Amino acid sequence: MSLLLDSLAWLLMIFGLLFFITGALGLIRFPDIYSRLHAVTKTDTLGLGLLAAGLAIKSESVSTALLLLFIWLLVLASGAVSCQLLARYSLESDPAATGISEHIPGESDDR
Amino acid sequence: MTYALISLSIPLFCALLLLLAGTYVSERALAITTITASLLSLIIAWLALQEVATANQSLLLNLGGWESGLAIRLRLSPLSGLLLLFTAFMHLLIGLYAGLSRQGAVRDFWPLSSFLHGSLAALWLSADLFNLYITLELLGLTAVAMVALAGKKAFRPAANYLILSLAASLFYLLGVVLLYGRYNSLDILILAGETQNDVITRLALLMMTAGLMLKAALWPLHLWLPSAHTNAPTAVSALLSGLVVKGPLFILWLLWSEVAPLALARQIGPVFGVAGMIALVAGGISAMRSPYIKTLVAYSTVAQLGYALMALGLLLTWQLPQMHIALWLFVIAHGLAKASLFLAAGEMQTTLGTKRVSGLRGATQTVPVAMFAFAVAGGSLIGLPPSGGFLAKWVLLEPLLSQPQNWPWAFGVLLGTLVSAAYIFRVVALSFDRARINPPDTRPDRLGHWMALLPALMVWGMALTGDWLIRLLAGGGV
Amino acid sequence: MSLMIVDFVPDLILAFLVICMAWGAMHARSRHDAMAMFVAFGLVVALIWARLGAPDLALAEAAIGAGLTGVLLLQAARQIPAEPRTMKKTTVQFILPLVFIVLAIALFASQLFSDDALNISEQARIRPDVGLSAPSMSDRVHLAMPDSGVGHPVTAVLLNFRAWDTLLELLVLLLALSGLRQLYPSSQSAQKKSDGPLVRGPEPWPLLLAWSRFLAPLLIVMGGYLLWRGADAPGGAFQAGALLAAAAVVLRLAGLLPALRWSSLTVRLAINVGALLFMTVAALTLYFGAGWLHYPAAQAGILILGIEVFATLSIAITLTLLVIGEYEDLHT
Amino acid sequence: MSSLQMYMLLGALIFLLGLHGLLVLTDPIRRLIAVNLMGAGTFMIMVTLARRTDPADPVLHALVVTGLVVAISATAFALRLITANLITETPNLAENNAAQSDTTLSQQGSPPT
Amino acid sequence: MSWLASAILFTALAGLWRITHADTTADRLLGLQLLGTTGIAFLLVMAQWLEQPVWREVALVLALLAAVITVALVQLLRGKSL
Repeated sequence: MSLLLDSLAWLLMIFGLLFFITGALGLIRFPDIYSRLHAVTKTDTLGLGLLAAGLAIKSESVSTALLLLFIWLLVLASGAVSCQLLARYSLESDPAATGISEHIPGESDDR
Repeated sequence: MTYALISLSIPLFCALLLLLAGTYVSERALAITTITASLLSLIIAWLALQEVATANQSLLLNLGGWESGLAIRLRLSPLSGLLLLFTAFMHLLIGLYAGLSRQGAVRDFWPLSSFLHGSLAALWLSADLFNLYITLELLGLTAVAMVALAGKKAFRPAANYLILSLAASLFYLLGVVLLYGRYNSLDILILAGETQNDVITRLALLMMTAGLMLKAALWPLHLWLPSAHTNAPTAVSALLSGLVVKGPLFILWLLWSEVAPLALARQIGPVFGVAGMIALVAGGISAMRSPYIKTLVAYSTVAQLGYALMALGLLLTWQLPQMHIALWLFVIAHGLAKASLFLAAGEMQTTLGTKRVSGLRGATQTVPVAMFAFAVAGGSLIGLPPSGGFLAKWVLLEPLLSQPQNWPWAFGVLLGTLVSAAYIFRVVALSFDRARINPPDTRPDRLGHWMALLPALMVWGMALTGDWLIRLLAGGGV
Repeated sequence: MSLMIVDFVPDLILAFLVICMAWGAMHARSRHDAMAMFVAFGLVVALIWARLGAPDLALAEAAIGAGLTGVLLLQAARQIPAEPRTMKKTTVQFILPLVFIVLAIALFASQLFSDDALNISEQARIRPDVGLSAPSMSDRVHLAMPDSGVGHPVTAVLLNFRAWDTLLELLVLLLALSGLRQLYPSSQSAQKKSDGPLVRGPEPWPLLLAWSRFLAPLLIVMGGYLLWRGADAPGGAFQAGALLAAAAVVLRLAGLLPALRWSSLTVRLAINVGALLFMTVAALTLYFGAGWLHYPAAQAGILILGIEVFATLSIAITLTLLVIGEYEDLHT
Repeated sequence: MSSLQMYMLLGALIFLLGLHGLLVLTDPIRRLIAVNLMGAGTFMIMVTLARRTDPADPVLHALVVTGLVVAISATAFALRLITANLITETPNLAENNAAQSDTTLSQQGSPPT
Repeated sequence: MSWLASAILFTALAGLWRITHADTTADRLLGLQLLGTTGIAFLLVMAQWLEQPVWREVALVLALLAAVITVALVQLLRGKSL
């Protein structure tokens, strides 16, 4: 494997990891469910994509690369759909939340 | 061996076919099929027993034809042949009761009882620790499903029973795994030659023993039994008390008399013996104080299992073959007697419309047949001659009385007898109280009452075959 | 040396995660937290099986532990009432067993490390040459592989060397289902609407419908792939059955699959066929062949494949019913 | 400490944690989870033992697959049994199932009136 | 490669934290979702690290089942909280 390709792979994987860390931070720090949905379903999916791309380069095999691509697409679609579903579910089960930004769930936390 | 396999597969096939048939066949057809299957299985179990008795040694079969150490091995010993026969016989008796009596059975009783029959047969024949684990799970699940047959009131005890039963199986499984990790084998006969008295082995045996004692409701792990057995439908209670708790007891016996190193078995023996003695007294007292008929009978199971545990403990301590005979005679006599007690109790409850012991006033007049069954079966529990219970107790007491240093054990047995006599006579005395008769709610179901009497008569008839039973159990050893 | 330590870090994190989740799955504030924790626990356990080099188990755990158990718990979560204020055990009752646990672990650890009776001090020893001492069970498996009719040792153990276990295990599944049927007693059919809460909630959203239509075929294809490949590589009837069950669950939840009615002969046949076929093979080998479950060497591969295919079907339907079966399925 | 020893201890710890839960908890669902944890601990010990040889011991792997299926069937049955019992024991639950039982689920906003 | 696997697993701790500090069911599911994605990533890295392609298939199964859970959750719990 050429040095160039190898370093490209590592670069991709490190970027992927960074996105994972960002997603994790977002999941912890973001104030409400709707913004956390972004953190998990978008950032992590992107992170996984970058990681899979890096791994695909490293694996040096077309079939593996295709499998990785397929897994990523699946996670991408699943992430998008579950983001939608969860957001709707949250809205539906929370009739008070007409506007999203004013809502602070932390207040009802003390049970 | 072929006969044993056929005897095992008949109930399993029957259960599968009944499930498959589903709603297409009438309830009567379900009953007839199951009873026929039990009968067939009984006949073939008899042939298997003949086979092993003439061979005069245990027959082994490597399943799949693989070499020992790889294959699961099945073993047909005189004991497992006898238990196979006993299981089929009990299923036949209780199947007849459930089919003929008015408060009989719901549809799903039939496939479940066939499953129970099959899993017990698989258990008696297995000589592989992991295979025994699966049969234990099968047994536990069947038992819980059958308890749940009683409907909503039984859900809570059933759930409790299931959770404890699962936990107990896992204890057993962990022990099996540790033994496998130590000796690289699951086969009982191979392990028997290899086990050493080291820490891992002791830990494994301890865990398996804890699990099995919980499953067999041996004191002090018996607390789940009364509620589960009481809330089940009548026929199911009889099967549970008469057969299901004997499965784990069998594995416990296998474990300590074969797998465990001899020195360790000698050490643990007295512990079992003392636990059995406490069970006898404590269970008996709980039975005596119980206000409900079925609870009384359920606690008496706890007490009677004390005899078996005591016989097991003394068997391990002294390695006397007589104790082996006593142990299994107890199991068989108790199974028959307990089936009769539960059936009679269930019938009396329905006829008199009360669950309380005090409702049995004048039962000799209102429900004479069922009360007679209760008394006769109770007589065997107490050990009145010439019942099966007497036979077992006699075999147990003989070596105890012959040596003065063993008298404390004999005293325990006699104390147990006294307590059992107390709780049986408590019921019987009440039933003779003809001054204040509790009138029956419904017309007694004659056939049901007579069917309840059948196992009780059998246990008294057991004494006639006593000689043969003793020779059989003494013959092949394990 | 430092490399070794780095290799060890994932194990440590996994251990930490799994302990936290085990604790949370039992002692979380609300039942729902506990259930979510338990699903997470299953997921992490699947990763641990991967770390321990057990692909068959990782597949099974991913499908069963993390997937079907999750649906099962959700199904329960929607039905059960809020947890009543339970009697809190006193601190002593709580702590004493914990102390006992610590002691037990310490004892176990000291035994584990001092005389190493279980031979686990060094990682992954190459197995010794067969024949030097008494061969262990796994050596015997590897030696007998050529006669087993399949190429993957775990499948060979499950369906040939220890086929009797597997047969009994199919019966365990059936029994669990028979037990489940008792929970909706037929005498109470009049009250069924209020008694047996229904699986299907409101009309599913179009997005969910579309996504289910997409997901289910994928699950089925993957299940078929695992089944087909199980003879020679990790996979097999249970993993495949669990995936097919997941597909059926998804379709059923989306309302795309009709109720699996007990009254239908096809459903009952599908539930029974695995065990029934297995028993029949056993009986036939007893009657015509060399003995109970002794496959003729030439046909072993075909027989095992046949049993596996039908067992997969049975496992799939049984698991589906176990997870989402309700009155409509079990009693009509 | 090798990683195998660590996993061995981890398995034992999870088994004992499950046992502890079984002893101290009263809620049947949590008790069921506790039993499942005991199972997971046992399986972990099994898989660790399988790892002692280099091609991992297929027998233990097969036993764990069997154990997993037994565990899921028993768990499913037990969970349904517990649920059925809880529903039975809670009066009027069936009628206002939704309103009553979801207090812990939807504490997000102001309660619906 | 192992440090990459460790780092990915480390982010899974966030999922754990989220489940323990969840206010709603959706939050719990979100935590699970994160755990699922990290698990998939971990398995993919492991497949490359140990050169055992089978872990990619496990990752695929995990991805599929994570999607199943979402469907089940939404369909089972929807309508209930109203």
